[in-house]
Amino acid sequence: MAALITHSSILIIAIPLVTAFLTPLIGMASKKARNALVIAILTFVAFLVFALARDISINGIHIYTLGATSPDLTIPTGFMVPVRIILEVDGMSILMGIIWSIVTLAAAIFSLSHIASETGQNRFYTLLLLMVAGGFGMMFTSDLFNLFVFLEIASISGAALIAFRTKFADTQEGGFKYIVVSAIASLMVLFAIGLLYAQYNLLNIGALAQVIQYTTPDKIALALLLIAFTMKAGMVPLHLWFPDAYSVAPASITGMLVITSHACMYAAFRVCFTLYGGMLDAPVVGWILIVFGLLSMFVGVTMAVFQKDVMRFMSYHAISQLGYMWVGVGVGLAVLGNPELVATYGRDAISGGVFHILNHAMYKPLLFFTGGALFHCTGTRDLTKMGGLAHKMKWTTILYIIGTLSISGIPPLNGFSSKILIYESVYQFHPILTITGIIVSILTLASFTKAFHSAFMGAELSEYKKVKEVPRSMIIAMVILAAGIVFITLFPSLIVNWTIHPAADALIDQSAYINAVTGAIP
Amino acid sequence: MLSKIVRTVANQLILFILIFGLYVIAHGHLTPGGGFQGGAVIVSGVVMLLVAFSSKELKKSLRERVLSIMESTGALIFSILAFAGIGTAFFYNFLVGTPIFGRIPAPGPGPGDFWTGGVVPLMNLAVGLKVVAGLSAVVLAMALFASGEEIEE
Amino acid sequence: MEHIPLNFPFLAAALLVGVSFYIIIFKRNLIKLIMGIAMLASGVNLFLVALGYRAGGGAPIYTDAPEGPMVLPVPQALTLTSIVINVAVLALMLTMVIHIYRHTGSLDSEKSRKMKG
Amino acid sequence: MRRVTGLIVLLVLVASLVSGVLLIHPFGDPDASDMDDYIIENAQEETGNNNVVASVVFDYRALDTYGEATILFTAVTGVLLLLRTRKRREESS
Repeated sequence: MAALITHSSILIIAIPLVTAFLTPLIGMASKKARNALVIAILTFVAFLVFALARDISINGIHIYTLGATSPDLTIPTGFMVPVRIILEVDGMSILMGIIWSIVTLAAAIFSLSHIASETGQNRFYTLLLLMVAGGFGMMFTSDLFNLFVFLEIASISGAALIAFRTKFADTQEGGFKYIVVSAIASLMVLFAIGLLYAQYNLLNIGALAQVIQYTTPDKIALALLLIAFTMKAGMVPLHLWFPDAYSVAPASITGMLVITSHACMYAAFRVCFTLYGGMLDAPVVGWILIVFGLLSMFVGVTMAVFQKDVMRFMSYHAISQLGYMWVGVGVGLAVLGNPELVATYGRDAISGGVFHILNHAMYKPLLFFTGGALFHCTGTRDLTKMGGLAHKMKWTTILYIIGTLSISGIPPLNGFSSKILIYESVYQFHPILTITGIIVSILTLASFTKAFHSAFMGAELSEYKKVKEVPRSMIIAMVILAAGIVFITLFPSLIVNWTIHPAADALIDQSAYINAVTGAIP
Repeated sequence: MLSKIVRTVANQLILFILIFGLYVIAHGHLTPGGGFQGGAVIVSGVVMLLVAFSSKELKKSLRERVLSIMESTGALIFSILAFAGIGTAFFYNFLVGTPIFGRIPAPGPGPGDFWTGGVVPLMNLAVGLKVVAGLSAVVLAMALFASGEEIEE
Repeated sequence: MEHIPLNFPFLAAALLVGVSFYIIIFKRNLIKLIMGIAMLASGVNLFLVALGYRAGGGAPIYTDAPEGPMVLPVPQALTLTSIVINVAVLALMLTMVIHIYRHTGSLDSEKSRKMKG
Repeated sequence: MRRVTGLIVLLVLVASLVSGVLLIHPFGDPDASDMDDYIIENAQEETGNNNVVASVVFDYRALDTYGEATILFTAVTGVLLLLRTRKRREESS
């Protein structure tokens, strides 16, 4: 068990990869064995993630040096800087890991019946596992170039999965847009890596953070990294590809793509807080994040009102919800240089933003899954063509209501607890932020109620007489996420103390991250 | 399908391309090259065959199912080599100092010894297998799709 | 700033990146867009590999190496990785363009329904 | 309107990139090379490779290569997934 924990961070990445290589071979023999293997492996990975989370809460930052004579030998004996690739898992990384493990498990279970009638399932599950590995890699690595590699794995497999249903033209266009955006973003990241490498001859984030000078090339590298990651996360001026790509993917994949957006957001936070940290011109960058975050909130929700396609409608809401996190963490970043303000409200603002990531990662995939369930039963994504489905699809209706109440921040659901944390803390920074947040919340509730009305309420339509409740595996997948929502709703303080505060502190405390790399000479 | 002269020449040339590709893969730890580069060389030979013959002809000898299995095998060998070092650390070069590829060259410039490099030559081989199978499958699938042929799953 | 003449390779890489961004922003043909991305990748790769050059250095390979310094090995490894990644990305992009062409009969990003932006 | 915005974005981008590359070390004379010098000196002893680049690719930065091989696998799988011709059409749910 101890050995398992020591190697857990690399096993979490490598086991899905190896399974992905095996899946085509096993799928040729038996479909059932392949499905069982995928679910079993994802469950095992989720178990490893939770074991690692427990270990981190006891022993602090987990570190793993690949290929060294000992996993905790980050720097070669008698040398000053790290040479090998290092995985470093702190509070923030493991929070993202927990989210990713739960959502991918739910998505895989959802896929079992959602794509049961399609061809090419072997390759679908292969790509799904590759995407899982890519996501974990992005969250756990502490090497900039390695981050780029895993970003590419996640985006290429994501693009192929978006275009999975090749008989529709819009899936191909969505997938193409996604891969073009990913390619441009990752090449910008690579150029920034080149600029940093040229000056410091280092690639490790912790080691770079120790020596970074914030010269002009560093500023350009920061701008490139931030543009790339915010573009991939769907922040507003660069969001046009977002609904096109997310609305056409199979619903299970859309749920996972939301979390890859969060992973890019995490990478942006990592760059701002850990890589640049104290050297950063914090108020300027913080205000940039806040302004564009506010724009995202507002533009997302106003565009969503006009959408008839249920998945596009939810995608625009995802943009709007991502805005809350940018604002929350942006406020924390803006006051980073001032320890007093960080203590009074900066830490709370970051906690609120991070908590909102956790909540959004539970209810948004749930809502996308209900949208997928509607598509599965009716064969259309057009809300105006649906109606009266509440009679036939009781489970879906209940789960949709849970998701709606949560996304609109209705007390006492989990969306409320993170939003109130953001509202309270950003009010002390600038009241207008809180007011905008509340207005956006009200608009969200209004548009979701309207969508609910047109899809579920009203008289039964004659063309949906034969509609049945969705298959059991889809309901199980949705119930897993709904259970997450209920758990957070019931024990918000427990969650905040155990996962959110360590994550926020990991972002604020740059020196802990650096010391884990440089101070581990045995 | 091109003329008989082209087909005959392609048939003879493929052998040399294959040998050169294998040389680049096998000596990746001594000279410039390695799995990716050598694999790309061999795939260029496959593309030459594709131009000389039609994709329909080539499909008879290069089946996609086989290519798919080859690719997975290459990736799995790479994974096994990575996992084998986990007693120390993932990707630990556990073969250095053992009889298999374990010799350590004299420091500084030298003529080079084939039996050095630890897991690196084996990884080169695995990656070479993977690149050959993978890129051939892509090229073949695109050619088959363009000519309206069926592609097996 | 006295070393500007020596920085031509870096300048060339930056300009290559600039030209490819021009193509990506202004060209409407999807194939040209893909060519722009390929050029962007080449520009970034050129920049990376130029970073590692040391004046008078030879290849970092000890087999029958000539006397003298060696250039930095890490940028070469990064460039190798990046080249393979871009091959993969281009293959997938071209596949999607084949499908788009089959579905819409056009390669113009403005003509097909949703390709704006 | 779109052209003007695009032109402004392009000019800002190119200007910043050019100024960025002009301010780093002159070509052929890296400022810092600790990590690379360590690798050049120790590659033969630690990994037994005469080819230092191969030792970086497959030993010091092996996870990158693993990821790279995975990306190739991903792209091949993706291409074959998208180019599949539907042999059996099952329209039932």
